Amino acid sequence: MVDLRGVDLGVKIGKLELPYPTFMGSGCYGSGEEFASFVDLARIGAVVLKSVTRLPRLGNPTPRLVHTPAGMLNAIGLQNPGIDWYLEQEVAKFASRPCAIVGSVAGFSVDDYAYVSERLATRDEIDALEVNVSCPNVASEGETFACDPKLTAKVVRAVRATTDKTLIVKLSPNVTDIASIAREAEAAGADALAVINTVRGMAIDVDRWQPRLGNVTGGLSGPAIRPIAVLAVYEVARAVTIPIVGQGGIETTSDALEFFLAGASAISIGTANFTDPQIPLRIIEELAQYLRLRNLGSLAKIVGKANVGFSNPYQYEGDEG
Amino acid sequence: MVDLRGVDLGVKIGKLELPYPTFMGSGCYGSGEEFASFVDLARIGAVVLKSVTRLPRLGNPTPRLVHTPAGMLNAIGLQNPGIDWYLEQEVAKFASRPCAIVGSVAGFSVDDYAYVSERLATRDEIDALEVNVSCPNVASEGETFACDPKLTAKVVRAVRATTDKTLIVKLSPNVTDIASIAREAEAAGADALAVINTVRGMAIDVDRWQPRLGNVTGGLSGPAIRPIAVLAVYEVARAVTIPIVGQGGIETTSDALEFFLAGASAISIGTANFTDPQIPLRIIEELAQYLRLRNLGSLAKIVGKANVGFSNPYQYEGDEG
Amino acid sequence: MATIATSAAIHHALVLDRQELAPGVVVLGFDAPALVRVTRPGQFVMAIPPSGELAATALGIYEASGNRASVMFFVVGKRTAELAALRAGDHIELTGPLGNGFTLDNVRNVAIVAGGVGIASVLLPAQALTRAGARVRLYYGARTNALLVDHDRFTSEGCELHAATDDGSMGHAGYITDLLSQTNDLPDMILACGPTPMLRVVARIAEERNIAAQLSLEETFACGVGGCWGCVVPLVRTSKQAPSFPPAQRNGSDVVYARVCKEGPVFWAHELRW
Amino acid sequence: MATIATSAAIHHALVLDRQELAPGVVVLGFDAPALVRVTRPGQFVMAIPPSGELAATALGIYEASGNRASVMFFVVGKRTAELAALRAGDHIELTGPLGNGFTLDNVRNVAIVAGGVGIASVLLPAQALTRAGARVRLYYGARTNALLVDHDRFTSEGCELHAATDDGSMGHAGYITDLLSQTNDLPDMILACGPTPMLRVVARIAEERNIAAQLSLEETFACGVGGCWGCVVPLVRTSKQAPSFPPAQRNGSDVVYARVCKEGPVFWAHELRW
Ligand SMILES: Cc1cc2nc3c(=O)[nH]c(=O)nc-3n(C[C@H](O)[C@H](O)[C@H](O)COP(=O)(O)OP(=O)(O)OC[C@H]3O[C@@H](n4cnc5c(N)ncnc54)[C@H](O)[C@@H]3O)c2cc1C
Ligand SMILES: Cc1cc2nc3c(=O)[nH]c(=O)nc-3n(C[C@H](O)[C@H](O)[C@H](O)COP(=O)(O)OP(=O)(O)OC[C@H]3O[C@@H](n4cnc5c(N)ncnc54)[C@H](O)[C@@H]3O)c2cc1C
Ligand SMILES: Cc1cc2nc3c(=O)[nH]c(=O)nc-3n(C[C@H](O)[C@H](O)[C@H](O)COP(=O)(O)O)c2cc1C
Ligand SMILES: Cc1cc2nc3c(=O)[nH]c(=O)nc-3n(C[C@H](O)[C@H](O)[C@H](O)COP(=O)(O)O)c2cc1C
Ligand code: FES
Ligand code: FES
Repeated sequence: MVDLRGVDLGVKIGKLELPYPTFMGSGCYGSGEEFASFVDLARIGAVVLKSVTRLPRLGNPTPRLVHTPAGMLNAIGLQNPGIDWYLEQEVAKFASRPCAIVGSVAGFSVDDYAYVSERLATRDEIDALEVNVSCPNVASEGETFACDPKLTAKVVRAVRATTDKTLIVKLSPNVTDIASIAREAEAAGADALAVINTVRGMAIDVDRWQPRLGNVTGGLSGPAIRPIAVLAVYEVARAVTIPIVGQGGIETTSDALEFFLAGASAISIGTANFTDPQIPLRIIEELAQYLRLRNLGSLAKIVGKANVGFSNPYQYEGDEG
Repeated sequence: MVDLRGVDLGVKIGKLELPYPTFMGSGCYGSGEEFASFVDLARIGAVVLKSVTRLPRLGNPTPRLVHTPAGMLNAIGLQNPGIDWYLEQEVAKFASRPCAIVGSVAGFSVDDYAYVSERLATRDEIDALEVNVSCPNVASEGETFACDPKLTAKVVRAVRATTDKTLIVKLSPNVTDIASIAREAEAAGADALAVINTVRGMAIDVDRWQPRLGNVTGGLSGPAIRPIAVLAVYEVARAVTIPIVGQGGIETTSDALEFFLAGASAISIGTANFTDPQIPLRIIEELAQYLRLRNLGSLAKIVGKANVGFSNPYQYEGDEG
Repeated sequence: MATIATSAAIHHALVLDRQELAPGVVVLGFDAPALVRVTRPGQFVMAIPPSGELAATALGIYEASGNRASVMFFVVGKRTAELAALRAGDHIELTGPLGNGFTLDNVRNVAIVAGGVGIASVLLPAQALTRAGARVRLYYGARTNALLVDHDRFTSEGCELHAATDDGSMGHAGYITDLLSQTNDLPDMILACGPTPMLRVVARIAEERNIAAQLSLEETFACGVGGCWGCVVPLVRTSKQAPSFPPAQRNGSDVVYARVCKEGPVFWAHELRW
Repeated sequence: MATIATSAAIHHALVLDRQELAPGVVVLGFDAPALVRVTRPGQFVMAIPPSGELAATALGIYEASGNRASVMFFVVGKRTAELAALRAGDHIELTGPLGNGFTLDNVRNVAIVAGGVGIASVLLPAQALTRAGARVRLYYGARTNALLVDHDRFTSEGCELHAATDDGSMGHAGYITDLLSQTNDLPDMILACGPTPMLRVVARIAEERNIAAQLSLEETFACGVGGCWGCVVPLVRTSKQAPSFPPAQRNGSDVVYARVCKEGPVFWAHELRW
């Protein structure tokens, strides 16, 4: 049991109230059931489901995974049975989960996103929606929605119109200026932002002269990307007022604290579950300890508190550049 | 001595001819002299000097370095004595180096770049120029030149006009579409592209609730960013015809081969010198072995050869999205 | 396959013994009665490398009886190196048993084909079958004699041993599948575990000879428990092991990707489209 | 400081001996006559952790005589843990000697202040000074008695020992700088190595008492050889140790950043602006 005496780890993300500030990352944790026999789901906060699309998708050819230094590349390609089958066959099972369930929506057109969100949002088993805007936009020659502030805004507005449920928009780090995209998402009605999705990368098999992933490129996750993610959260926190779910390489309580201090109200844990599925529980316990030891009653007290920079006492002529 | 029997490791980058396809990354290797007492500089290819600016700069406040998983963050802030002092006091010393010397130019306006390049290019001690476009552009509220294809093109055109020396343009990975920037740089007259500079990141001290770097943010380098760098080289190689100097996390011969196969004609080694200064020599030796064992007479035979993707034999309705 | 409800748990197990059967081939025995109780032949565990910095790694359950289970592995990279550094008295953390095992009902005359460390996943089925009175032939191949580890464990269980080594230092000099393809004394079932090229040859032999074959596959894993869809293999959609997926409305293939860790690792050779 | 032309080389040195002076405090002795020959008190080496996956780490040269040099370190992270796993008979790779050492000319009556593992960088200057006939007082502080390692090495060289521990288990209970500030028997020079907060107090005492002080600083290093400008500290531009930098034309500060690894690690306290 987590010792919560004197500390409040709860967070409110939109309308979603959680006893613990932790999400299990989309695509990393199945629907929770896969971990249920050995992890107490009542203690993990929320599971973000694997992203679902309008039509069924087989996903990318194999291989889909490569280990890299302090991280991994994945290129699953949104394998999923499509929204119809999903609603008929899968969603009812989520009712029994003792944690919050966040649906994840993916698409290849604005209409896709709206359609899937609308249908998913009808279901009580789904507590909130996350919009994964990192898919290629078929109409713009494969550019992803997440890379264009206007396209992001369009998707978010369309999805927002379909539901009153809490809407989390998941941003991609593969952009020049993540803060401008965050601002558009907020203005278009997002209740919260998930920061960040995976970083684009590639690995090559030098014996076979071939990409290591069937899809050639993939998404980098794990501790390797943590400094990138912490900065993204820090910059987004300065640009918006809605809460942020920080993610990217969180493996320890200290890692989690970096995200809270950078401005995240909650965190998400993905790849670390592949290192040790007990990590989320350990982090929750140690967060409670950290707060108690410092007499901080609630996590909210540390959110965004690493904002004080340094002064620069010494300058020279060219430093003003 | 490197056993070069039957293999040619030489490369030509613009007019710059090197016996070995290796550069020591700007800012990582001083002017070469710092390593000269324990590394035979005749065997390392080229040193890219620390970037120099128009006016002297003290650089960023401390701390300037943080170790991160499989990498490090740095925020040096272009500490340098300015181009006048540099030409007077430093450049003459480079004449005695038994390797190629590539000057690195940084600036905060198009005029800065042109001015520094023109003056640096007058000197015979400098064999080629690298343009570090990752500095903030003062006129555009700190946006960096490297983030805008048009600004990049302006800088490159201005520098190109000042010199016939080989011109390498160093691209930043912190952009939505590196290929479009690469195309502009090529069109503006670059002889080669250095891909990639560091990835923006941040780390926070969770005991002191403070950024770990005096500059708050820094550049991530080392093996953690290798998958990002390999993909950037792969994409840029598809967009341009000029040679690419691949870099980002190269530590072993296998890492180096990933870059060549992705499309780099040469590589650059930075952070790995902090792990073991013998790494560049080891890579050169092992590259020669690799080519010899496979009866490939020259490195050119493998450049860009990882281009064959996989077929995707199985698809379903939604996969066409 | 024997699809069973998951009974996986995280075990914080005391290491009881450690043997190095050949240079770089380690067996770790540990105290895990709860694991032993529910383990079925062909299942695996995800073992957590002690530093806590690397992904957990899949290892077949080699032995399982009484309070003791064991894993056998080749030290090939960082993770197996960390696990190899464990000693009796240390603890090992692992999640398991995972995956679906071999289907052993009504098997009377079986050929078990193991390549290299594939041997780790076939002791339990060999034991179950010999004890049930089946005839069990073990076709066991390795690079060299010293790496044909623990073959006596199988013969003492009553298996007939057919061995092959690349260098001819024991048995046939060449591939173990050479021996399998040459026999005219056909089994009614083949079970196989080993490198993918070996498994492909086994699948071809099984098809030519019209023998049912169960292959235990290896893929790069992330989660190992079905949560990430990273470890998939193409399977005919009509397979009982195929994951839930709607029939195609148009231009759909008859194949779906199944998770090696969850729907497998054991698949019927004729249902794979790899 | 004693600025010298670099004579650094990469040494592939046989580990001769390994002692654990206290839990987690290791001394590694290695065969490196070429290093011994050119080492000056206060210099350091960059030691390469054996896995080849982590940055090299800076360690003061503890002992240097005959063919043998040594380093002493606390196991605090991954790199020191890897180095601590070395045993006699293994090899260690290191680059050195690096940096500029202490200036010991005309020092007759010196106080050496060492905090924790700072002791590793002050044995060589203590030896040089006692052997040159100087009076040497060692002010040595640590968390607890057991961590006041090797203090007898200093007393046997003829140093007077003043000790302090945080827990009072030996000497003064409190900071070692308490003892330094209380003495009225003033030295003509202070040398100090230890945690930054300790060095700041030493600098203040030296300033108040008007005693010249040389501080051996610690910063996070990347290259360790002056190549990256990552390890800097603010220094007055007029210092002899200041790197080459033009005088300001306008609004320039009188400070430049000097590299701890190259211009240091030893600096005059009064020239620092940290
Ligand atoms: C169902 C199943 C059962 C198996 N059973 C067994 C068995 O019983 N015995 C057995 O020996 N093997 C078994 N394997 C194979 C075993 O899982 C791999 O050999 C094991 O993963 C090796 O891990 P490694 O890190 O030591 O080496 P590898 O994964 O082969 O690593 C090779 C290289 O990749 C890199 N690498 C790999 N993973 C990471 C990571 N997470 N982080 C950083 N770098 C990484 C390392 O640098 C290493 O050099 C089984 C596999 C499966 C799928
Ligand atoms: C001039 C000088 C002389 C010194 N002399 C001595 C001496 O004689 N004896 C002594 O004990 N110390 C000495 N030090 C300090 C010593 O260099 C550090 O304590 C040493 O770097 C510790 O390395 P570490 O990786 O074990 O731990 P740390 O660097 O303290 O690491 C702490 C944490 O940071 C992380 N980390 C650090 N580096 C890396 C990396 N490269 N990659 C990934 N993660 C990393 C680790 O996860 C670790 O948990 C000296 C320092 C300087 C500058
Ligand atoms: C195997 C794998 C599959 C993923 N699938 C999805 C997905 O379907 N939708 C999504 O929004 N994010 C997906 N992600 C991204 C994660 O949810 C998470 O944002 C990212 O991995 C960074 O966090 P981490 O380093 O903790 O894993 C996936 C990540 C991994 C590793
Ligand atoms: C400490 C440090 C300082 C650097 N300074 C510069 C610089 O002044 N100019 C520049 O163009 N790149 C600079 N770089 C970037 C490197 O040259 C290189 O492009 C990058 O680090 C990626 O390669 P690596 O992973 O091999 O280090 C610096 C990198 C480091 C680590
Ligand atoms: S490894 Fe994650 S689904 Fe198999
Ligand atoms: S650590 Fe690179 S200059 Fe000092």
